Amino acid sequence: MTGFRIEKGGLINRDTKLNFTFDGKAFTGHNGDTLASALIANGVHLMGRSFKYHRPRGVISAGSSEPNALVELRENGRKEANTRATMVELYDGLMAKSQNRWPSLQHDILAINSLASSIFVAGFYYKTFMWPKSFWEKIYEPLIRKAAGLGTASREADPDTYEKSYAHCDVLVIGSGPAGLMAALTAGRAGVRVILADEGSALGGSLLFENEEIAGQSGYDWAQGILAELASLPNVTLMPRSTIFGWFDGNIFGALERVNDHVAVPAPFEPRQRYWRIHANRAVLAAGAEERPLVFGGNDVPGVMLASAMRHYANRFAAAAGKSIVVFTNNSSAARTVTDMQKHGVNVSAVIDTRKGERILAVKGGKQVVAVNGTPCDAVAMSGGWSPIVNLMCHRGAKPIWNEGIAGFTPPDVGPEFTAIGSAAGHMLLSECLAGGVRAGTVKGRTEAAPQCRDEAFAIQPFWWVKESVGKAFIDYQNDATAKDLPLATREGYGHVELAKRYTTTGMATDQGKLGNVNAIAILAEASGKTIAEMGTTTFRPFYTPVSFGAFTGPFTGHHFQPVRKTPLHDWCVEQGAVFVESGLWMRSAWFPQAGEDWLAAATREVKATRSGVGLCDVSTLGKIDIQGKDAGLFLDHLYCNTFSTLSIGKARYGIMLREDGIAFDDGTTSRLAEDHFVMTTTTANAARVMSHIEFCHQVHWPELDVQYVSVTEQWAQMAIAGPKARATLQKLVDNLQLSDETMPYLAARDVTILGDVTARLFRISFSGEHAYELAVPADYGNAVARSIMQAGAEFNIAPYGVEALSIMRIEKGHVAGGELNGTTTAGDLGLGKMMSTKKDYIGRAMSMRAGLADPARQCVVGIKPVDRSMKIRSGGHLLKQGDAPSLQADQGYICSVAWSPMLDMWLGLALLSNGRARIGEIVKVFDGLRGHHYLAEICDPVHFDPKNERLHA
Amino acid sequence: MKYSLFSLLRNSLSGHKNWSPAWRSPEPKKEYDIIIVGGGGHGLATAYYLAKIHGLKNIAVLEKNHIGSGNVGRNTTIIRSNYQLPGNNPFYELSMKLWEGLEQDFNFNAMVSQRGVLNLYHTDAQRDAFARRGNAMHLDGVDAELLEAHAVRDMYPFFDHDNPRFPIKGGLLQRRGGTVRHDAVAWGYARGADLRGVDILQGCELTGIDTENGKVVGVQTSRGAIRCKKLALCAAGHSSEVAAMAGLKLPIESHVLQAFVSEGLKPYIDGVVTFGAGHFYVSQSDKGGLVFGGDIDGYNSYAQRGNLPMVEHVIEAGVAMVPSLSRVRALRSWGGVMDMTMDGSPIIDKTSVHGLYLNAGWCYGGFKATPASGWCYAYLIAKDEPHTVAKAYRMDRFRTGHMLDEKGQGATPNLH
Amino acid sequence: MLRTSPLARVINPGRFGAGKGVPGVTLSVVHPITMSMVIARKDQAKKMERVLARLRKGDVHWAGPDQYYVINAPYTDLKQKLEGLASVSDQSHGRVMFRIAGAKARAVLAKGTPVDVHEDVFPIGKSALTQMAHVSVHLTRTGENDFTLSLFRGFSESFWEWLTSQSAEFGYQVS
Amino acid sequence: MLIPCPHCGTRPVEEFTFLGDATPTRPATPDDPKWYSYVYERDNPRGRFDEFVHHSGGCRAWLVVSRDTKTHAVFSALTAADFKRKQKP
Ligand SMILES: Cc1cc2nc3c(=O)[nH]c(=O)nc-3n(C[C@H](O)[C@H](O)[C@H](O)COP(=O)(O)OP(=O)(O)OC[C@H]3O[C@@H](n4cnc5c(N)ncnc54)[C@H](O)[C@@H]3O)c2cc1C
Ligand SMILES: NC(=O)c1ccc[n+]([C@@H]2O[C@H](COP(=O)([O-])OP(=O)(O)OC[C@H]3O[C@@H](n4cnc5c(N)ncnc54)[C@H](O)[C@@H]3O)[C@@H](O)[C@H]2O)c1
Ligand SMILES: Cc1cc2nc3c(=O)[nH]c(=O)nc-3n(C[C@H](O)[C@H](O)[C@H](O)COP(=O)(O)O)c2cc1C
Ligand SMILES: [Zn+2]
Repeated sequence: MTGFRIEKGGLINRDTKLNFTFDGKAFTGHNGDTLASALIANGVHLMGRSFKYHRPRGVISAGSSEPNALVELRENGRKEANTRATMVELYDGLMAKSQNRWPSLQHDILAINSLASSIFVAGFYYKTFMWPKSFWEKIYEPLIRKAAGLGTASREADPDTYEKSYAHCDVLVIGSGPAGLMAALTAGRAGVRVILADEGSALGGSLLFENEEIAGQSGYDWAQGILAELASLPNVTLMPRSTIFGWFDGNIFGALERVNDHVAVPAPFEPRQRYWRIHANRAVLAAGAEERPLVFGGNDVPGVMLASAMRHYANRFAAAAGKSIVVFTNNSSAARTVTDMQKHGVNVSAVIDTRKGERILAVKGGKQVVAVNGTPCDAVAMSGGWSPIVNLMCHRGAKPIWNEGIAGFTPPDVGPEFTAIGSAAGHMLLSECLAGGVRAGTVKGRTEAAPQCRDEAFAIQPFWWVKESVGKAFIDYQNDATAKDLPLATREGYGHVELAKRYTTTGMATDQGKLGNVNAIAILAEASGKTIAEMGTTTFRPFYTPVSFGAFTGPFTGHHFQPVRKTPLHDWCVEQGAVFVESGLWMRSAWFPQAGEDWLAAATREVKATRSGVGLCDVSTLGKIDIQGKDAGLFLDHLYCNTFSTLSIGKARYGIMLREDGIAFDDGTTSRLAEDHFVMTTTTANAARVMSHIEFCHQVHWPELDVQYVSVTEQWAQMAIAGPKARATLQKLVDNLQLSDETMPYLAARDVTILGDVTARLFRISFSGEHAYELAVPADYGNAVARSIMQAGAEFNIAPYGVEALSIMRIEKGHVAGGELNGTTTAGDLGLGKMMSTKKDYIGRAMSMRAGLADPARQCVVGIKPVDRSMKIRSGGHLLKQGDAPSLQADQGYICSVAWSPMLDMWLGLALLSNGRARIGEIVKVFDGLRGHHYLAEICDPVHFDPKNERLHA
Repeated sequence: MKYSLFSLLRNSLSGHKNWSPAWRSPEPKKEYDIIIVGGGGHGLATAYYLAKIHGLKNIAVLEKNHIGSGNVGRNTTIIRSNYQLPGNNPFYELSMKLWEGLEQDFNFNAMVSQRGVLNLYHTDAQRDAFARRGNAMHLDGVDAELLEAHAVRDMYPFFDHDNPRFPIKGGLLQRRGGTVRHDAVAWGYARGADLRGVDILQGCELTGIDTENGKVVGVQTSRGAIRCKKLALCAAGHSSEVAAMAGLKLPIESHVLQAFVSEGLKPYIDGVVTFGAGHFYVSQSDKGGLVFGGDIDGYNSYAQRGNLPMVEHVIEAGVAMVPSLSRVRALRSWGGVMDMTMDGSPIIDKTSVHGLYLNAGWCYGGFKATPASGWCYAYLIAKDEPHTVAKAYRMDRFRTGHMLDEKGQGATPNLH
Repeated sequence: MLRTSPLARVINPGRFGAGKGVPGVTLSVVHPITMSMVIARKDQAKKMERVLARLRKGDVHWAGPDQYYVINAPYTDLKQKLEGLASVSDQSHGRVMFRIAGAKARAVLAKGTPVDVHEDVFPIGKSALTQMAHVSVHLTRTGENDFTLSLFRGFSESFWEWLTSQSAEFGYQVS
Repeated sequence: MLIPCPHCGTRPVEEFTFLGDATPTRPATPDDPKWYSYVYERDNPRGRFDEFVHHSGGCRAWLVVSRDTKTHAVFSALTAADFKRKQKP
């Protein structure tokens, strides 16, 4: 043995030489190594520090349950905290750092915490740090917070990409050991769709490191044969490096595939990781069993590790944990470690077997084992028995069952769609594992014969804690929970397994107690005189192993977080220099600045241009719903609080919808194109909700009605053409129709052809208060038509206007919008009470009659303007009676919308004011504490501009 | 035994062998003056204040599992008093004041930590809504600040300010908001109540309510029948079930909300932050885990667990807010069952059954309310009249049309 | 007037993504399309279907209970043919149609839709309404490894970015 | 959670939107005393539950799904219309 690398054997490629660094120090390893195995081969055992006492720690396991050997991997945007060295496949140039230590792993100041450990017992912080009061915020807590956590996360964006995908199969096999392989093979040969997933870098499970004999070959060779056949079957998908992290309703499994974590940088176009949602008709848990540590003084000294891990490193990675070892066990399986290590030329200086009454009382050594019970050695292999990996089967609430025979919890029966086999089911004999695989893989009688194999009996005498041992005996390594903490918790009334977990933090570290929980449960049981079965486990939850946020996010990052929705006039808006604003998923043109203009200057110019000549606005985002059928009119009567069945063909009408609880829901104009054909418009914000509401009302309430509906929002590019010159501008586009108050009166709606061959819909409606039209053309023509309108309007200095100008004009006119239609106002509050029909049943009618909704003291919409007309006002200021002291009880309402009015040359707005309509003319105090701005304002009619609506018909 | 650094030192000398239980495990008595159903934060706080403030002694708290096994033991621990309705904010501000003196009051360190709660906004409409809310808080003398984008950037430069789908335009900040160690709240109140003679009966499930001519006389439990003069329901998430035992039907649906914790990290996000363009909010626990959550799964549920789509939905929003979270790992997810009411606000009221009281409907916001809820519920039970700051939490507000709908979503519980 | 596709500026033909050889998928935008949503009037579904059956096979795609997307049939003709039997709404401009074909088509689709598109369970001619990348999509299998996707016009550019990014690992041809 | 949509086949929960108890029926007249109960009161059972579910990410049909609120086990899914018909007798 040169150093700790065993001369021969193992699944590493000795022809490769990979350079890597740990805490800046350079090392080399081989293809096939993990970071942990490479460090061990280099004689490095000290890999980390514990959470509370900062104890020196080495690797305990060889898999995903590792609590100690956590490192900071990679750098900058790719830096990952708390990465298990045992799961990191070595690659050339790998850089890793140890965590939670300062200044260095060797010399860690906070190791002094150990000295105070007699005070830092479980739950100590609940009992102190309370005096003096101010010290908690100022001193104690900041200190605790600073000390908290293990690794440091990056604050730079992640340069790698992630993917999500769905998969469907008849049989999902979780784990590729002998049991899983046999299940996959049997189902695969039966021809059904099979997925075989394993978190390991290679498939084969324990056969990658255990010396087994199957079908007359070594377990490893047998596995390779099976894998070769599985790979050749088109109906079988092999998924190495893929952890099934959770079991969810509907037999859906979440999986994380580590596509490129084994290389420095993913290949171009390839994701770092892929998150799978696997829909399995049936799933098989072949996840194996987890070896348990024994609980004795110094069981955390670097060099002490699981017996199976020690032979795993030796057999698979040709890495010897030590030159002279001691084996400590309570069961038969550690015998494998003795034979295997001896075979590799490692000296086994002692086998200490609790079944013979033998104990480890003390481990000598700080950063590396030196001796055990006086016997010199440099490593200790421990085996406290085996815990079947039941986690996934308990993710939906079932509790595992204690099995005395193997001294472990075995999976609950959760029904035929998810069954366990192999040592995950508590089967310790290889033959049982293979037989179980055949059983689970059998589909409609199509089965296989299990191969012959060498069995090795398993025997255990549970042994939980060497009470007499010197020094700390750890249960939860990472969180530094010791055996003594558990009886303490019991004494203090936290003996329930869930309370003890929270009081001592046992099982709450990144390994979720995979190694320690069963030991903890046994010790708790003893402390409170219960059996282990009575004590039971804590709740198993996803994630089996932690999952990166990136994987769950997939490609939906940054600007792609949500889809972008563009209007058919987007290109035209861009040509006109629009500044866009998010409105739900839509991008809407907010204003069209000219050189040197800010948003207000631009919006002001747009309003003036529109009110004095003509303006053009993209209103395509308004929801448009085609409503057809014999009963369309009747149906609308149910939806709106006002009546539509009487609307004559070719006419539009403003409507308001309530929710069933009587509160206003949405508004818009709906037009009748034919006896059995209406087109409804909704607000941009509520378009989707209104559609669902319509579907509900028809399918659930009035299925007998003959009505059909479909969203045509995206079919039409819709433009508002507003202003005294709107008609003149439009006339130039409209073919063979003389636009006039006769042919196209206010609230008319009709089909027209424009520019020769485009059939369009023309509505004479107005949000701005001007003589205005809305023109709807098929979306593909939108940009071209908009351009033509701009030409037609050029002589009138037509201006494109955005939502800012739109909202200024609607506020000038006192039209309600989102700020007022806020889900708490009634039609009455909005000043639309008279629209509520008393002749028919409609959604919301009954509940709108409740006293609280009819109360005149309710806040209703009024206009508001500052007494000092030169003053700027803002939304969100609250209204108080003059002379009232500020208090919520005295609150009279608030300002919901404000605008700078270019026409009236001042700031004005709309407010919701208690009993408002009776208070026109009153001077109120506006309380805007947020901006430290309190002032007087006058309550006025909501219609600030053109109160007689003369411009509408101008 | 009083907790202090001194008692800690003394006990360390005797190897911590002499600590007495934080609370007793008594056998149920035949009869109590008051029985509180639910050993969660609210139930235990109610018992504590009944004993401490109103000097009542003969009280039991029934808990079907172990105390803290419900939502108090599984919530994301955020406390704030940033409500806007007159019926709400004074109540939550009372709660905040009680939090501020709680640890000394019940001699248990619950790690009340006022690191600030920041609600981000991304549109002018959201800003206006926050302005309305912030000013309502100011009217009530509560601290609130409306931050502009640059101020948010200064606080959290590593949030997505440069390539976001929905730009962060600013935020509403309440500096007195923060977090509290959830379990410790249950334990502290339990210990405080126990010290004052309250019997905490764990593993004791309410299975029936005994009434005689319209009046409560006792209860049936998994540990036998117990008589009582007053019965106070406080079974968050299961209120409909326990109320049904007295023939009551509530304006409540039970829904599941998931929460998550990441692997432990060195200090990363100091305060509490909520995203305004998706369902995500986050704070960092004293152990270093990022504790985060988002929206309810959306379907009625009594299972304390959720499903994958919401996990994705929440984490997508998280990475949209903080891109560098991409390589952080989610460690554990869990769920809690909550009463979702028809207006998103709670109920603290008498019922049509004489001697039967109801504390319910806390939705996903009742942890911050724990002290005030206990305080006001105790007041109602002791004096048979509502506490001034809890007057609006009447059950009949739906019938009369006086809903307390902060969000304006109406009678659809899963939208609140 | 000439119809312009919302993706006119976005689509540029060529071979993109990983590898050099045969692309895993070929992507294209079908434009202009003629498409109507056809919904049966109350109790007229049977009659409506009889009329639709007379249209060219492959032009009628299931789109919900008693609802179909009919392509390649002018709106006005269709409206006439189905007078009294169905409500017809023109969607020719409202929806954008993509075609995805090739050996890896299913692998790309699986990144978006929970629908199992395995050939055994999703035969040629079958349509499904589903969600992909946060967008509602109408999906039809039109050939051995050929599918069409149609969705609201406003999302088309955003969806195209997703579709191409998810195809990149297999290499893709835009035609 | 998987829901067997009568129109689309089995689809996962992410395609659906839930709207609570489907058993109360809407009163016919505005002055019916049952209105309050219809809009606000819920049985909220722990166990089998008939609820409105919208296939919002699919065929957009409103379904009534029968589901166990303790276990999330889904028993059946009918169209709202079919459910009403079965409910009538
Ligand atoms: C995931 C999640 C995150 C949350 N985050 C926050 C947050 O950040 N901030 C915030 O303010 N709020 C939050 N909440 C809400 C908050 O947790 C709850 O509103 C609050 O805890 C409810 O009051 P409680 O503590 O008394 O409830 P619980 O702790 O649930 O107490 C109710 C108790 O009643 C018991 N019980 C039920 N039925 C019976 C019976 N028949 N017999 C005996 N006992 C019974 C239960 O076992 C339970 O212990 C969150 C909730 C969840 C689920
Ligand atoms: N004699 C003894 O003392 C003893 C004790 C235990 C096991 N064994 C032997 O160990 C073998 C057990 O075989 P087996 O097939 O049951 O298990 P195995 O340990 O061989 O394989 C289990 C596999 O499942 C994988 N896995 C676990 N959880 C996973 C997850 N969530 N997602 C993806 N993959 C996951 C693991 O990486 C591992 O590769 C048998 O040979 C048995 O005899 C013997
Ligand atoms: C604020 C908070 C922080 C938590 N931190 C952790 C943690 O660091 N590690 C852990 O395993 N669980 C943590 N949990 C989750 C608990 O382990 C547990 O899942 C949760 O309290 C729900 O209980 P249950 O899973 O037993 O049902 C935390 C929970 C909360 C509320
Ligand atoms: Zn469907």
